[in-house]
Amino acid sequence: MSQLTFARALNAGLRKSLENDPKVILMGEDIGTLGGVFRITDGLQKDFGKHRVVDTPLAESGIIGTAVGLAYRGYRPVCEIQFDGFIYPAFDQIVSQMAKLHYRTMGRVKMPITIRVPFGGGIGSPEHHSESPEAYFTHTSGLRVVSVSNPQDAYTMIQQAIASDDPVLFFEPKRRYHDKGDVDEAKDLAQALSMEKARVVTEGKDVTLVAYGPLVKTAKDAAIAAADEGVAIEVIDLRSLAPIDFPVLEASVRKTGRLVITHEASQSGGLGAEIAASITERCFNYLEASPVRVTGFDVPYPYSKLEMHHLPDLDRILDGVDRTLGRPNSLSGLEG
Amino acid sequence: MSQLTFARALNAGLRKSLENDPKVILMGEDIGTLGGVFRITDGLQKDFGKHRVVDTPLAESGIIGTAVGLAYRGYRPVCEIQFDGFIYPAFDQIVSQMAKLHYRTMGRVKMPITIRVPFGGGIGSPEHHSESPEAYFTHTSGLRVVSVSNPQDAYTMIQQAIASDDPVLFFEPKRRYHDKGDVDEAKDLAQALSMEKARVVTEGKDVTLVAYGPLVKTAKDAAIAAADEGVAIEVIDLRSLAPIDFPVLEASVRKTGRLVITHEASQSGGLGAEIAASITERCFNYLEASPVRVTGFDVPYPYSKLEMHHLPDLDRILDGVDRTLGRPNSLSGLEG
Amino acid sequence: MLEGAINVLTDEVGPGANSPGGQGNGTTNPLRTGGNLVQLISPAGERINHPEFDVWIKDVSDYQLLSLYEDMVVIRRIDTEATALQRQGELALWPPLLGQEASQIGSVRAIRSDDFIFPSYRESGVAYCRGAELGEIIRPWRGNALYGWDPHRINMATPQIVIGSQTLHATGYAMGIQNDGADIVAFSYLGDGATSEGDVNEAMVFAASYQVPLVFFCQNNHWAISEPVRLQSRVQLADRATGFGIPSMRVDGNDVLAVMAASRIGLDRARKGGGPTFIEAVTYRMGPHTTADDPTRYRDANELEDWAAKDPIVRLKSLLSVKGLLGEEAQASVQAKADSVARELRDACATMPDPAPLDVFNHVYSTPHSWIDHQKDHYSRYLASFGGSSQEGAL
Amino acid sequence: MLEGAINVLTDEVGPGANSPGGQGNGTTNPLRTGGNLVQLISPAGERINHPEFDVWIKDVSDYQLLSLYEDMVVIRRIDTEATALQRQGELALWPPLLGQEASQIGSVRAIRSDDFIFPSYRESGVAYCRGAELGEIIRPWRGNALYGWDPHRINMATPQIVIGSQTLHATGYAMGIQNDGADIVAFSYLGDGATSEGDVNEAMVFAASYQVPLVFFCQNNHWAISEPVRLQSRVQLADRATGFGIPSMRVDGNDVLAVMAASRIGLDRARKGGGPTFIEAVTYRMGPHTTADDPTRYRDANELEDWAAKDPIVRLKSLLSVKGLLGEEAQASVQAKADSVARELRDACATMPDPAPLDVFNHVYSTPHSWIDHQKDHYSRYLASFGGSSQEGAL
Ligand SMILES: Cc1ncc(C[n+]2csc(CCOP(=O)(O)OP(=O)(O)O)c2C)c(N)n1
Ligand SMILES: Cc1ncc(C[n+]2csc(CCOP(=O)(O)OP(=O)(O)O)c2C)c(N)n1
Ligand SMILES: [Mg+2]
Ligand SMILES: [Mg+2]
Repeated sequence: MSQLTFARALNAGLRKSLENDPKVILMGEDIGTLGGVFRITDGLQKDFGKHRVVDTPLAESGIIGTAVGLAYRGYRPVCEIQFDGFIYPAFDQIVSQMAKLHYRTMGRVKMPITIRVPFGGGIGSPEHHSESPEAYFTHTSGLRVVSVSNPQDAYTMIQQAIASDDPVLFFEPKRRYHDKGDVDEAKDLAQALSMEKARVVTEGKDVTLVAYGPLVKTAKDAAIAAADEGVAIEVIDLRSLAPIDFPVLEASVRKTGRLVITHEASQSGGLGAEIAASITERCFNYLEASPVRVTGFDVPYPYSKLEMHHLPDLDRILDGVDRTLGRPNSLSGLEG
Repeated sequence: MSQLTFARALNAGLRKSLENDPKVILMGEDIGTLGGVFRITDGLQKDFGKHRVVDTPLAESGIIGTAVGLAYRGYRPVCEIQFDGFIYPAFDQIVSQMAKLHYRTMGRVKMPITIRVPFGGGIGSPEHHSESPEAYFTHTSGLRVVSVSNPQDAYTMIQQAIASDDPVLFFEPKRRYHDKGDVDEAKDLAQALSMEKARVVTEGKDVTLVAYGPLVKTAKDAAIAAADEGVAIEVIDLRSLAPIDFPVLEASVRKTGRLVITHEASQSGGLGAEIAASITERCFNYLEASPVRVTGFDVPYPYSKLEMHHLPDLDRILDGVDRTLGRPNSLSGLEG
Repeated sequence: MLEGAINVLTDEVGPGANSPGGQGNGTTNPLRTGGNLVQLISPAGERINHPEFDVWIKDVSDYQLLSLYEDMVVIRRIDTEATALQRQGELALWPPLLGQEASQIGSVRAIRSDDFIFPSYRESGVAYCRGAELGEIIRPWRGNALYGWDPHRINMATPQIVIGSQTLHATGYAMGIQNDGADIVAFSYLGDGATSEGDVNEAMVFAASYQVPLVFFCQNNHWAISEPVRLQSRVQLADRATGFGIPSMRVDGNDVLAVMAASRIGLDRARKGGGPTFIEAVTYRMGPHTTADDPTRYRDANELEDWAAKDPIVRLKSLLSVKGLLGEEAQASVQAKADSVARELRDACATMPDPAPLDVFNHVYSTPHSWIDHQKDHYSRYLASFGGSSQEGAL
Repeated sequence: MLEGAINVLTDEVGPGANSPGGQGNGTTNPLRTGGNLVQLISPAGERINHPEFDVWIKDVSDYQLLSLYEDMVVIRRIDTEATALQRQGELALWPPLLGQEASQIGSVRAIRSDDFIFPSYRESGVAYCRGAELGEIIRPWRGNALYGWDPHRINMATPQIVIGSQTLHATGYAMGIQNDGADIVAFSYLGDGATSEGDVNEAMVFAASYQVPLVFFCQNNHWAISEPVRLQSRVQLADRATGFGIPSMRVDGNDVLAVMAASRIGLDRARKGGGPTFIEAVTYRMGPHTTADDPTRYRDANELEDWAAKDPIVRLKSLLSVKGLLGEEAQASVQAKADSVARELRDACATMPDPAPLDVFNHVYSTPHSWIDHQKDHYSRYLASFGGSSQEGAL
């Protein structure tokens, strides 16, 4: 067990994958000599060579498109998209090729590609550097989508994603890169919790609070704050965004009768809508109140002096919790 | 009043816009001499010239990116994307540029661009020709998204979309292109129902059924079939997919207490999730049952011999209606 | 070197020799594009000598020449038959290759069976020669599957409909070949319209940067649906590649020998570590874009006539006749082959099994997926509610 | 024409003259790329004669030369000051232009005020000369707005962060100019790394196809963050354009006169209906990519030293000194100007008003939008629940 930052844990996980499988190949802009703008691939090109850790030309569609070709040839490419906002030029190769090739070929061609995306806001960046595009991918059949919230999961799940025979979008909460946590590097991957399972991180009986990636920490903080006021929040770290582990969510909501979902992405059409809709379908008779979404607004990601307003924080989450509980909240006195 | 096909109604609407505003300019692949693969722009280049109706090189990002530049210069570009599945190469220009420029420049630069997308399945096409990508855009702040279901709306709303100072994604149900309907070409645009309003197309007191684009016709057929069995379905044609006209939906659901949403797009993360979540938030105490979604499956659009299974049809919609009513249905005997 | 000469057969051929001057040293780019169209057989069917290209086809025996002819006749027959099947409602759509037989046969016959091909949607002739079954070729156009053959069985990817996308896949595959140290080559087909797509240009960036073993084979058939090639480019398409540091050739795409020679030059360079090559095969789409298209709306009858005079099959036939290789017996044998392939195609169509409803859920993922499983279960229950075994039977 | 000569000053200049041979006629592409780097001032500060380029700057008076120098000194000072403000925590980030002063000033001073500029994020010097206020230039980097100036006021788009995206906007704008029959030009900046993006290549396709009035101005500063330009291209970037049928030039980007001459050539061609031009200005990014970058991780100190010897400001200073134009008084006046601009910049930073919370909802759409209105209303209610007027006050 060692104390590692999120970033080092990812680095260690990538290293392990490179060591274990000669078909694993890392690709991206500035990932070689520089080790990536966030240093996630630091030192890997030096140790594994330029053919395993590949600096690519500045072309995102090219990165994913060539990864598809490498997968055709039996490789397991791990692509870094430098920032969330720069994944869109690759959108066509992701949704029309990477996601569909297994279906198209009736399983004859596998696409074991992992796309790593540092995502989300909160670090005072300029435009296009703080986005949360996960809902575009959770709506795309053929992809698996995960997001990690702590160094241990970062270490384990990056290896699980790379080992998956299906394409995986791997969302890394960039504002947590410097957070430290215990990481058991010796842990057997086969023993680890499956990448597709959600995890109850704080137990509670009053309200279910679902979060993923950067907001898991905020959600845990909210649970602590709420406990002081006598409200027991059950925090669930979603981990897999597609498919979502509904059984775990269902079990919790059947217990609490109340659901709050939080994410940084804009509300309309965000993942929260899917969770609210599905849990309402599955637990209608158990719900004491409508599921509540605490999310970014329906605006393009704003400039950094306003981002703390856009991003859900502890207070806004607690306001959402109050809404599900019918306690005084921002909408008190209004209907709905 | 004249009887026009959907396709001719669009053609007439485009012609009107070209006549009324010299800044309107049509762009796309094969829209000139050929008049588009669906003949929507038939005859327009001949009448308005090559500089108003522009055949572009085969590059979708190029089409939208140059439309952005034209908008900078005060033009109102109307871009045709040949088929739904070919919009993805333009995704970056749509979400990072067209959608964000007004916000980025604090309103100094307007983006009055309309993107016309023939969408949806049911015409026996090969891969990439039958998709329903609307949810990618309804989740994108800065865009307006509409879909039309009949020739009159096609005629009116294409003009409203072009007249809008905001960018509009305009989804045309290609399998309805040959359907005929009355079109009042003399109708004053200022008098027409706003593009953002939903419309109740069949009144009913038992179940609210929300549809848009190609499935409005199917929904109306379902209402007729259900009436025979004594169930009064209220069919709402959404028309605007972003923003959604929730007040109209709310009023209906408060009356019926039951909601079914149908669309061709895959279920998870589709527009149905947003509608179900929002209506649950707004009408929780009025709902007698969980909102039900009747949609395409979470699979890539299948080959044509299977598409009738993927696409919601009258029977599947009625099964969904039965579910909200607690009548015998495909899930009878199961929980949820 | 002469202005406009093809540089591929000069001393510069071979690994490393194509290295451009590099950045910032002020030297002139040593690459040349083939301004002149290389032709080894004239439209009238005469063999034209071309010292640099001839060496690459000097091993082609009379027998082989005849077999190239047979291939071309057969794939034209496949095309005719499939078009007829579409007209009869047996196929939903068909993209004809009529007129492009020399481009397809000349290239595919130059490719080794362990090389890997990335086609567009029009390379049915290539697929046939590669060993795809006739049923596999028409299956997607009948709507019975998204695609037909197993890419790993015939070393050829399934048809690509998204224009230009496959060129990046080919580039990635070639990166893999390079990593593996294998002596095979990735071979990517593309159309003239495709050259405008960002992906094709990014493919050239990657291919040139890593100097991967790859041939870009562009069939300039003069049209992208209704758009003439001059809308995509005001200069020759072969010129595009040199701007990326990729040597290029421009050959008569209706001349099976010129195409074969050029393909061999590109393949050989790639195999020897010399990096990518771009070939522009100048040909003509004599039919409609697909069976859904009506080319009379956008092109002159005259143009079609001009190109009919350059028909690739007629041309090779003349050459064979002059050489006395196409006697009655040979002619009859080619005809018999074409007839039998046509029958086989029709049979494959007639006997193709329809899919079962629940197939819609298969192969989305390679391992179980809770959402799909849930929906499949739900839908099978739904189908069962109508009674009977509809989810298992044919539709 | 001589091998490697720039063709832009031959008889071929002027509307229509650049029309390439067209498709399929077998002629050789008449375009030439500038293999030789054009230089009008040597690194030692000597004026080099160049008959073809000289005519384009012969009107530049001593006074104007001095003012170019002043511009360069001032924008370097802006850069230094902004970098300092970032180090002091006043700016969140800053992308330095250090070393690229000649490229920026030589180009922007050639552009007419009614021409329209589409920059990347590094053209702060261009923006300054264009009349952007200093506060407007730093506002986005302080996080007080997404961008600063009104594009329509100074005929310059806001900085573009998505690499290469702006080249398509410039192309579309130029299509608009063409439709309007106006005699203005769109001018697009881009980096060397940007040339790999699909968008930039598609921009060249459109620009060439429609022959729009546009100049692509590529500052090849040798690096795209940590990636050397040779990873993007093995041939000179100017060569890329000729593959699209766009004439190109390659000039010393640290030579303000060479840059100005080239820009004027391109602008003049565009204005006269001669279509697009691509200029590669060979320069060097002497600072980090941004203030968040540490270039010592990926590049040699030697390289930096080499380029320091080619400093664009030192070079112009030497020329001015030799000409006797940079006396003490002139020197002092330039210095005073730079000092005052630096002070103004610092003041603009200090006095910049912070946004109000509810600004987050403004300008998403140009007309009311129910979702936004709903959320704005909800959030203002939420803020009010904390009491006070927080939604109106500064943060
Ligand atoms: C990305 C994309 N955009 C548009 C289309 C629609 N489309 C299908 S074929 C075609 C023309 C392609 O022309 P070309 O590349 O010359 O190939 P050809 O059909 O002549 O073989 C177009 C525009 C598509 N399939 N993919
Ligand atoms: C589409 C996209 N991908 C990646 C990035 C991240 N990024 C920012 S600047 C940069 C390098 C750009 O290099 P170049 O074009 O040479 O311009 P320079 O910074 O040298 O001025 C990269 C990769 C981006 N901004 N946009
Ligand atoms: Mg073509
Ligand atoms: Mg650079």
